[in-house]
Amino acid sequence: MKRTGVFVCHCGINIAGTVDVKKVAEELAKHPGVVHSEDYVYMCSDPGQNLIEQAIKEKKLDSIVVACCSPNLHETTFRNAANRAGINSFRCEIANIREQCSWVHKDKPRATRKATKIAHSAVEKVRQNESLEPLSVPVTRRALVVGGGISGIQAALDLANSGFEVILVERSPSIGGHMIQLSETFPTLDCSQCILTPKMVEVSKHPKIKLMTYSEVQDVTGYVGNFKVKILKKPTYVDPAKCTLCDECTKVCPIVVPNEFDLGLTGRRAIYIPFPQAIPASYTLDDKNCPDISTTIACGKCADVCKPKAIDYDQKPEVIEEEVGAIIVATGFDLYEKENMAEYGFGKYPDVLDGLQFERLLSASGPTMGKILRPSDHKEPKEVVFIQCSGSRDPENHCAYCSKICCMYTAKHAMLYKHHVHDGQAYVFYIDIRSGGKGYEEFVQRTVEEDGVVYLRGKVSKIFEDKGKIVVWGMDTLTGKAIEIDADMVVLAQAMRPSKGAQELAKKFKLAMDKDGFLAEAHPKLRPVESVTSGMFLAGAAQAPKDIPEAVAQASGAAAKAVVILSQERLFHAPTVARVTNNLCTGCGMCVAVCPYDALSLKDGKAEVNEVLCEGCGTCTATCLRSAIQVKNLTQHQVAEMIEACLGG
Amino acid sequence: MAEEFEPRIVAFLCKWCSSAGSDLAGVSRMEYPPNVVPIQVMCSGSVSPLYIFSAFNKGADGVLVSGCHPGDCHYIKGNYYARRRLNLVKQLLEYIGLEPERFQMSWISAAEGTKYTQVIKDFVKELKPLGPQSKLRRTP
Amino acid sequence: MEKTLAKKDFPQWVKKLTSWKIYLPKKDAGGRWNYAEADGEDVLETRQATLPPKTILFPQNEILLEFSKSRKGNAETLEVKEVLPPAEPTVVFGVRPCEAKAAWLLDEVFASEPRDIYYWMRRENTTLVGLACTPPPSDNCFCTSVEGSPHAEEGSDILLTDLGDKYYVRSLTAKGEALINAAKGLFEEAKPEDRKKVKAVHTESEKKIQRELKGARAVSEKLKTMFDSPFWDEEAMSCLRCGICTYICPSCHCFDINDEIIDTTPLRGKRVRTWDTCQFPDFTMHSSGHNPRPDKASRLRQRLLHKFQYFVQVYDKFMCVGCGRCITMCPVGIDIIKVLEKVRDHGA
Amino acid sequence: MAKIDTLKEEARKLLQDGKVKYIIGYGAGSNGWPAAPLFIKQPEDVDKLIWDPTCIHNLVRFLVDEKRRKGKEKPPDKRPVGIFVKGCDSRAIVVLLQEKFIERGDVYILGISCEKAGVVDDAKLAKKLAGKKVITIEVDDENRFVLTTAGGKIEVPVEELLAERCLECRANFPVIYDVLSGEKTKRAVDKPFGSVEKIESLPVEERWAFWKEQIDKCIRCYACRSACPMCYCDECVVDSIQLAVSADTTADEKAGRIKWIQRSAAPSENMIYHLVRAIHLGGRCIDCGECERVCPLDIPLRLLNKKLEKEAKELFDYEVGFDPDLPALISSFRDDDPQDFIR
Repeated sequence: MKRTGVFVCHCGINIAGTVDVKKVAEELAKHPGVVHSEDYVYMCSDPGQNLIEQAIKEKKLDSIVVACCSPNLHETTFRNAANRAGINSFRCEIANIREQCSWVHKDKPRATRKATKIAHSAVEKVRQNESLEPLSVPVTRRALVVGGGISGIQAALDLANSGFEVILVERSPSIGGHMIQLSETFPTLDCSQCILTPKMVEVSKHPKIKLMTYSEVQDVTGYVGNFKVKILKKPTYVDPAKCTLCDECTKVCPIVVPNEFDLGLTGRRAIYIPFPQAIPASYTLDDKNCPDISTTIACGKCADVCKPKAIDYDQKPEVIEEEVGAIIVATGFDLYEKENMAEYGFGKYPDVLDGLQFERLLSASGPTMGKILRPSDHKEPKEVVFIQCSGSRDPENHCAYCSKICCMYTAKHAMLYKHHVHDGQAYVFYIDIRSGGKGYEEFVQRTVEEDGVVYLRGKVSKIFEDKGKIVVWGMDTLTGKAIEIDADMVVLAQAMRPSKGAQELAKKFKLAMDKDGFLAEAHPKLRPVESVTSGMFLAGAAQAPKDIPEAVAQASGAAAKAVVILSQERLFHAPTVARVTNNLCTGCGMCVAVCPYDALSLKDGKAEVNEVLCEGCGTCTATCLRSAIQVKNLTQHQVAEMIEACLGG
Repeated sequence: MAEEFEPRIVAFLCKWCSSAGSDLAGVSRMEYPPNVVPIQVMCSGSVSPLYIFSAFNKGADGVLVSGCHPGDCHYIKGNYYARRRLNLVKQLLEYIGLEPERFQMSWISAAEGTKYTQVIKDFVKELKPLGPQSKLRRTP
Repeated sequence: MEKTLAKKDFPQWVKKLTSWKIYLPKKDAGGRWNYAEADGEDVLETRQATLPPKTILFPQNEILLEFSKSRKGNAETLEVKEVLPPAEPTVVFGVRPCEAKAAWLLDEVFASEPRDIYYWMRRENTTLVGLACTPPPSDNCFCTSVEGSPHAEEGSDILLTDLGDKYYVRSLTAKGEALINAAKGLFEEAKPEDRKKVKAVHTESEKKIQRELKGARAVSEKLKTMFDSPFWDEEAMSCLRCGICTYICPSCHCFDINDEIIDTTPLRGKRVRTWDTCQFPDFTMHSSGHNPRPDKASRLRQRLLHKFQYFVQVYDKFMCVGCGRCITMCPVGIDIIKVLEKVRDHGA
Repeated sequence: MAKIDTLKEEARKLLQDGKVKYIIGYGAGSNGWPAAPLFIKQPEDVDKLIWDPTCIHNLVRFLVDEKRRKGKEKPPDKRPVGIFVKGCDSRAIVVLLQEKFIERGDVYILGISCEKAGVVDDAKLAKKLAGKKVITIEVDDENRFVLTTAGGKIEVPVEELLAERCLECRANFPVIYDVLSGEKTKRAVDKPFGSVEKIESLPVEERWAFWKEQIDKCIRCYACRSACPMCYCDECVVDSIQLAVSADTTADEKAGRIKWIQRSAAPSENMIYHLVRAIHLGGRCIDCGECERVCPLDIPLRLLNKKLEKEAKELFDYEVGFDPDLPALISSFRDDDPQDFIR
């Protein structure tokens, strides 16, 4: 026979004002198994708690119900009290008779009846509660950061500086991401490379950071605190330790391909260094473009000229296995594909560029050494049209969302253009200007007022080439006039998209994606840096379009969240998790399909719970046709009894 | 005069949104009829059709299931499963001739104390003219 | 007592029986025959109702007692109240002679100690008026193979025989006589030619039975040797393990008893006896998890052995009246006659 | 009407070569219905196989028994079981595959197309025969049922005697098979949910009156769930006992079983039972109509399941039994699932 105690709190007059607490205590005393029932003016006070502890000891109670305020307030208080008196904290339940009863009703008899039912329902629940101890697992105190852009760099540095080992994986030959391609950054116009390269160097020199460039994560297994990752390290065929960066190899390499770093505005050789400040500072032989490297060496010229003998054609892809406790995914973004913007002549006319290409033109180390010249004829453009929302905010044809940073960088582009070409004219087509951010609005105003950039509210309807000019047709919706501009250059503020390959990566990591393909956060407001998978965090534009400061902030946030895990010897986890009754399970896998946390899997034809991953939501319980999976301490049996209690009397 | 019929309602509230919303209604001292006895569940996704049937079987005049708004589920997607599953339950109950008013579902966020209050008020108001639910009720 | 009753006077008879509750086979909206309460437009037909009148003598749900718990201070009291069936005189008209014979078999079971008062209260208050089968109500009737006949008298209080424009009314018990006496004026004394005619009708009726199981007693003996035979596995292959064959059987009488809680605060409930069947997997389930009849084969075997071996051993009667319902209604065509024939010829 | 000669030959070969454990097909019935399930182990028994419009049973149900049997065999005979299936039955196999209850290699599927006919409705047939005994039923070239009785032949257009579910069938040929007999011709279906719509069109109280009358008849013989290939649970959730106990089942697990309904065949309990069964078949029922056919009280159970089939289709664009890789109806969702019923 269960021995349950019931404690009804007056909460001063907060409860006792509308609920006859004595009557509630009396009614509850009548229930089978309730061997003690009393009321007190403030249960949460020290005397109140003492009273509970005493009753537990004296009456040998094995479970208690405290009828009081919302469990959000004092569940922990009373569970601790129960614990002190020698019963498991899970054998204490709260009946919320204040927020959900006394505060919202006036009719005392009816409120009293309702309070009795709420308390009765809690009694039914607690009687079947199991004594549970928190689950715990050891933690591998290292982290993996995927993506070597500014977000990944920041996260890796924060983690490393907190004293944890970090593996930073970047798929291209150098870290730096898109930020290293930028000229200057809004609204302060700092030189992007100047502020980023010190961080890149710090990464390369940091004793706690293991940098793996030209590498990709192949597979992730395990769970929070205990992930196992397989990383594929692609061969660069160059030993960075030997390479002296003499650049002789590129001079002899006969193969020329478009240079990714300059977005095709220039070319590079098959053996190359992405950009002078690349980290690691070394060359890469691009085996996709070097003919037949895997079978016969096409020419061997680079090896011939390499004095330090840094080139090694026999390098093979390597798979490296690592164990980590937390993972930060910072895979960044790419711009919306050119092919999708045919209406703006992107990809068809060489002088229609995207924002990143324009950044390269603006960059002092770029293909034009900072001079703004048209790719087609290397002449200085005198009329430049900037088009915002190119692919964004267009649910019918392109992306429905706002890419967030384009208003600002377009203003920056227009401003910098004016700084370079004083007699030139810049036009900006926009839908509206979103310049929320510190100093952002002022920056846009400066562009208009000081630099004389012409802002035209409206959309461009057509772009075509005519007599060496790029004719832009548009509509100024403020004046209602049709506009035609004979431009020398057009710059499209292309929408931001999740980086290529993000989808496959999300699958490997079992991360959820939102409808646009960005990685989904666990909660849009309260858990913005956590992914749906426990122990995996999100940083930067992989999660949603964002600018540099936001990306850095999120990266630091993600790092801090990872530290929360890594700083523990062991991870503790609520024990109210799902349990399978094997005899009833037929292994249909419906529960596996609905589990939001991948905590369930099928093993030998039965469902199996990974207790560390299970959050106890119970969706599996409602899905199972056989009631073969139940969440501890909120089983269907308990709910069935609670239903009966709520309706009885 | 006969006592006015007071419907008995069981409400399954998810812990994170709807139960919190109902707490907010309390903190804000909003008033609503005491016909509803809440059962806090972790997620609307855990509400089995059996709970609904059982509540009616045990004498409920109305049953409410309330969860987080789509996209806001604490457990990411539990409410989407609930929405699909309980839609089927609702269709089935109406098909066998239970009054459609008797089973309802709502999305109530932790900030929507007012909405919770309104949902309960409306529910009670709609159930009153129907009288006691005896169709699925276990004969005493 | 032997009388005749003009057919046209039958409704009159029913009407005169004001102190009885009256059932007779009726066709429902779906065209199915059931034992239903008389409604003033009552005629008798030799039809087989889906469910036998067992439902009246041994209803599917029978409340045995009610209990409630109350508490004063620290003292708990449990109050238990016996609930007996209503003692209302009841007549069932148009009972098939085999169905009445089944009641006679149930009598054996429920009379053994401890005597089942719930059954007997209903049984003693119920008058069964049989109607001889002319023609047989089902293609699967085989009463004559199991020591029965279309005009069997066992279990009936009155046996009616259709003589065209009138019924031959043979009262077999005091209960039967009371029924006749309640409408004395409607009956005439039976004449010798009526008696002769009845005999002819009865003889004729036996010939109309279409199905036959030869050597039922031999089957009974043979079954004793077949408990462990793999035969049952083969025969049970198509069994669905549903409860149709036993629930619709006039002589099957197994039950389960459960406490059904009405309210927990304070505790209130009833103890209910409900039909159960050896065909359900949980019928022999032990709380340890062991099930002595773990498969369909052992359950099919149980049904046949109970009817044709165990019951015969104890009561020297078959626990089968040959109504053929289980044959007609089996969804997969398991035919008790065929199975028993195979038993009889097994190993021969 | 499709001929099964090729299938018979295939069956004979399979048995001769020992490639299948046994074959589940149709043979002659004995209780007044021409067809009954037949289990064949010997090649010479193949000639007992029949195929006609009274082959109404969904034999897939017996794969559930087979799985239980295999579980007890030591060592298990892992050879597949040969099984004859119609279109609807084949969809039951798809669902069993979907729910990983069986594997594709567990069955050798001998598919038969219903072509433009289907199976007969027992009640309609009985009415047509008016007491006469049918010896054989065939479908002629003009798509009529030809009923042979002792008193001669009766010809009827198939629509007149077809089972209701056949008139509403979406796949009158097997969707999964190893060998197939008959043509993959589809009969046009005007109103795939006509029978459900009829009930839906009634006012709420009339709907209740209809269902109450039907469900009150229930004697809980559980033939409906026993005949259902989808009701393969070792223990039904409505049963208060723990059938699926083993030596290591704890007392807590046994006590943890819930009495969702009481044993009394009371109207409310019957109703809850049928609601639970219907909802558990939501997105799983393939409309073989067996529950309704086997019901000794003729409760139109198919109409309950068909309702959820209709909602699955209309609300969620979900069709059951065509794709074994599809997630279950209730273990999937779409962002834009309807929610106009939610406040």
